[in-house]
Amino acid sequence: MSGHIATKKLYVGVWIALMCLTVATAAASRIELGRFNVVLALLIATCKASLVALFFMGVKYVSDKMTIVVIVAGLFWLFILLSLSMTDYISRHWM
Amino acid sequence: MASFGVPIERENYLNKEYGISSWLLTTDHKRIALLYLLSITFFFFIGGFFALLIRLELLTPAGDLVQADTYNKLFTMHGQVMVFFFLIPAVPAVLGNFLIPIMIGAKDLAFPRINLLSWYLYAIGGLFMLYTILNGGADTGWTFYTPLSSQFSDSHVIAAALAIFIAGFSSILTGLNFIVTVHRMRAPGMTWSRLPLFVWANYATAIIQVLGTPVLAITLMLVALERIFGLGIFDPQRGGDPLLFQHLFWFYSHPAVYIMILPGMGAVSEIVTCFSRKRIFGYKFMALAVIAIAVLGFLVWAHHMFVAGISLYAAMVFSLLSYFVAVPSAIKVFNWTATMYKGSVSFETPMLYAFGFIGLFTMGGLTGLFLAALGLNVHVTDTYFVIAHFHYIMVGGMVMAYLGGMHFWWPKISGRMYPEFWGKLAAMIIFIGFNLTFFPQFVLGYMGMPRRYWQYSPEFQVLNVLSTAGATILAVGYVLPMVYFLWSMRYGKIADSNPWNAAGLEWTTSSPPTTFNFDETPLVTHEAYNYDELDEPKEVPVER
Amino acid sequence: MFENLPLWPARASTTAGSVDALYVFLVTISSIMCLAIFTMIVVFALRFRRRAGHRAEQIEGSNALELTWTFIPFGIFLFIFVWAAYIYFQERTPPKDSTEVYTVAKQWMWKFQHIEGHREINELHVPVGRNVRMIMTSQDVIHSFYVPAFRIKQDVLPGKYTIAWFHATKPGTYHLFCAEYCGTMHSGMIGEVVVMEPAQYQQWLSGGAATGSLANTGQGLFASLGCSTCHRFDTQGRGPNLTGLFSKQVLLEDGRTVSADENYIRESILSPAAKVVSGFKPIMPTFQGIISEEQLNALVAYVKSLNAPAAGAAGTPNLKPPTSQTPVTNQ
Amino acid sequence: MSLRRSLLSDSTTAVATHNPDLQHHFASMEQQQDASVMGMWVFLITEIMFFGGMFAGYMIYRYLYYPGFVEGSLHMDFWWGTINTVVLLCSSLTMAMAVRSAQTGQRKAIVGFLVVTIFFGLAFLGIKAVEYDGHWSEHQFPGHGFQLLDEYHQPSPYTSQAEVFFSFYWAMTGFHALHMVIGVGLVSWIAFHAWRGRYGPHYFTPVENVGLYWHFVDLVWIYLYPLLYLISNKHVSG
Repeated sequence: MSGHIATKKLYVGVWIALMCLTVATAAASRIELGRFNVVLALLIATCKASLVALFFMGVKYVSDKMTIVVIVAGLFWLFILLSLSMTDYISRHWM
Repeated sequence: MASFGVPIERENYLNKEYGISSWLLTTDHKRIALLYLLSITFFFFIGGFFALLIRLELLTPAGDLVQADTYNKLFTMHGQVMVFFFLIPAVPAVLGNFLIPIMIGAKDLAFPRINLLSWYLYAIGGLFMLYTILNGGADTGWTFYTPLSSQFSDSHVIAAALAIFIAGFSSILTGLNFIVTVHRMRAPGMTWSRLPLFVWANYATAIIQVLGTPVLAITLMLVALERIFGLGIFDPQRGGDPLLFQHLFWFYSHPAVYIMILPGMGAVSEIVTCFSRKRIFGYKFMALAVIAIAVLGFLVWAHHMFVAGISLYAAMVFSLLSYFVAVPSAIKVFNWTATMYKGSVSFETPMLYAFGFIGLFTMGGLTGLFLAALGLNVHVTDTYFVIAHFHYIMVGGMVMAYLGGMHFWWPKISGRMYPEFWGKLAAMIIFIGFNLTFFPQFVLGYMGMPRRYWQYSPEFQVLNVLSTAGATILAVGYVLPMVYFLWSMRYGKIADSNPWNAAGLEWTTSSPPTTFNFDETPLVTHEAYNYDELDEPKEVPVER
Repeated sequence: MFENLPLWPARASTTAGSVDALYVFLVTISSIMCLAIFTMIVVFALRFRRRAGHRAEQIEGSNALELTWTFIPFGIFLFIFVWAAYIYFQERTPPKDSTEVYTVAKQWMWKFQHIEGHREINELHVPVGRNVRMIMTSQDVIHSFYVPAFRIKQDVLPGKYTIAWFHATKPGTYHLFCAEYCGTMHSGMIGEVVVMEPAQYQQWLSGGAATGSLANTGQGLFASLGCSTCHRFDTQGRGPNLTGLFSKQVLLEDGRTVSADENYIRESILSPAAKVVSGFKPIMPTFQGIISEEQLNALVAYVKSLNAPAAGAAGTPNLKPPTSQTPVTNQ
Repeated sequence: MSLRRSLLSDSTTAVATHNPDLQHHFASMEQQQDASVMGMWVFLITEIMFFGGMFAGYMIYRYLYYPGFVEGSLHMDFWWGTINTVVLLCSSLTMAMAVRSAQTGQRKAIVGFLVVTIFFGLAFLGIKAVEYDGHWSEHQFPGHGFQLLDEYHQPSPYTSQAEVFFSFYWAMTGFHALHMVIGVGLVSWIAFHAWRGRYGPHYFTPVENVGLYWHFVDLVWIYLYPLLYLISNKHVSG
């Protein structure tokens, strides 16, 4: 990732996109969509997070795959923590 | 420390510099390993002392030796000290620190200063632990279950949690260092398929340390915040769920068992191959198995909670996954055994420990099947059956492997041989003492004696007396190595660079190694365990 | 046949037999595995010990062998899993026709409330040959209800009910332990389970100083706490009619459906806004800190008793929001 | 055995003597740079798991006590939260620009962008402090004095559940703010070194790593914002 130098234009473009998404998520929360509010909010948050990670943090330009593996591993473990602990709470009333 | 380096002609990491600051400010991974060795040995004997008091109290059914409160603090501190200040750092921070760079042909770990920092964090955590102990300790059990720990205990819970929190960051940084080192610092030709299994094992351990420890850290912080500010995340009075604490706690603390055992497995792989003069049987499966254990180990945590009130279906999922993780452990045992087949087996002290490890780990692992079995778990969980099971894994397995590794690499670390006779004797004593201490506890557990009982029903006494008798033998066994290791630093036979004629890069450099480990960066052209190209040892090194 | 060997506690419940069978099977399997591995180690170590002029034969490994000792143990493990899960399923699903004992654990004692109104401390009398369902909660920290002779154990949590059940098969007096570490006198939180022949049990029941059934006590509380002003037995109440509520599915205001079990009733008393029945307002005050765990148990027992044909004043359960409900503001 | 060793090519050792920033145990600048950045990423995944513990708890309780979480969220200040999101995103931009300036070797630009980043960071913390003060003075801090009033200034029926929400609010934003404080410190530290001319195309790993850390803290907030501030815009009870 050290090799690549992104253009200023790209950074500003990403920033504008992030601003738009912030407005979008704030606006979307004002509309009542029931349970889909949270889905939409998290979807937008994930878009924003991806933009920050890919461009600002330079994940898009990393030269070696190990960094990607590290990130994916981290997210996967987070997923394990969230999903497996949730299995307990969801299924407690299944009797 | 300065007297540690006895004059050996060649310059090495021990005699290069003298003085306190040359140790306390060192960034040499080998010196840091020795700092760890000193500190974990210190905590091992503190924890062992608590264990001895516990066993003495349990000699009679009545609570007579210490008060109930004292007893509770004893087992709490025994657990906390042993788990967080001995078992978790033992093999990685001492042997791993010392050996990993050498085994992969590097001059040092990737981040030497972070390595020193992690020892300091360990030391600061240790000081907090000592502070806790000297002020009367915590009485929550090492598991810190809420709401006992967050609201009802009036002991030093915050100090203990802080101690573990800080030591946890030491563990994270060690893991981080190992991961980057193994990825980035390997010598030319040291491909992944040529890595010694000890490195694989520590690499897998590092993954757990890095991914699991932060969850424990935040969980303990939340408990501390609940005590300090009255946050209500685990408080049932305010809608908090005490089971959430257990989920988060075991998310780390079950994999933590593998932090303890995996590096030990790595050490045993090195020892078994060396004293069988053979390559490891099924290298790929052995390497895959440690990674599989590290990953699967994260999927099974709720098997500590089968009677805690979790959902029936979640319990079934976790039980099934627990059986998955048993498979790679079984693979490892079979492969060690098969390694001896058609080998040329000799019986030096490290090998005796390796035998002990395989035997005791097998028993510990098999009794794990009992505990993972849902219907049976209900009866034996929270009884002495569990105590026996995890001591078979951690003490029978991990401590045996650690001692085996210490004997195996002692010539490399100190440049001296330990006395072989005393080594064998101590190994025997430990093996016998251990079994006498913990085997009766399996029976006790099935008979229904709950754990953490200060006083107990008289029908349990016979087995408790046996166990206490075993513990005294075990104590003798643990003191012996410390005495003769110290003795050997001055009087032991001087070791040459490869006293066992073992394979592995660490044996190609001098004993003890120089500060940068190798005179020139080695070029690796062999897989690990190329015993076919090595001579038999000229003579079995026998002391006296 | 091993009754006299002190290797396990008395076998006094229907569960005990099945748990012991699994245990014996596991001991056998493990012993065989251990023996096989230890024998191999000893044989290899001796047969291939170091001798002058002999060199080790280098062997790479064997995929066939590896797969064998991957899948054979795995098959055995799966078998154990299924067997054990089956037993666990039975341990966790109490039969419908059980007599019930409400249990409150606290540092460091066990308090039992029989449905018939009897109350005991650290001693539990139960009849032989009947299903007993323990509805347990804790006043402070986590405890665990453990009767080795029955091979059952269930953690007792503060803030909610957990359920355990057993079917005693042999009269006698058995240990009751707290198995979850609960503070200073954890080892003193022990008691006895007295299993009695039905006749003796009836005698014991009639001998005690019971002050009416638990549900009766609950009914008294229901009136004195003012519950009955809103929870009326018609459709005009400001709160739902509780007749026939227990074990039914309840539609909530936010669209979820929950099962009205003991924990639901408990939560609705302590934290009424958590699950508001569809068509009603969250106007009920909380009783958290106002009533004791024992009183709570009595209330739960009373609400459950409203299912019995005789107890309910209004005949059919009515959980649908009343059509002509008085509009009530949030205040 | 002697096959094991061979001389490394002289060029590697030559590099070692050339670059003063190369530490002794690395063979090349590139190896050092790769190791540092990888180390940073590994550190960041430990941070993911650190916050992950709280996110797991949050998710479970949100599932259990949805009405209480809605009620709690209504007591968040929507505008402060949104402004803080914008502030943090701006700081991420300036941080990224600072790293870029280091790569291209513009000393003044590095310092300038870092100073602006520090400014945004402090602005975020200031706004957070205003919010905390508001919650504190309205007794919206979990504990014995906890109080939650609805729009008619009556104790809300969801008080006890919303208290759990506030426990998470304080814990999650508190740890996030702590990370911000550390971040501001780190940025100040590299700004100082940048001002001394320490970084340039030859060596900018510290700038890059602090940048990664800063962006990560931003990432956490990107999720905290909708999860804490935007749960729902209307009372459950209508």
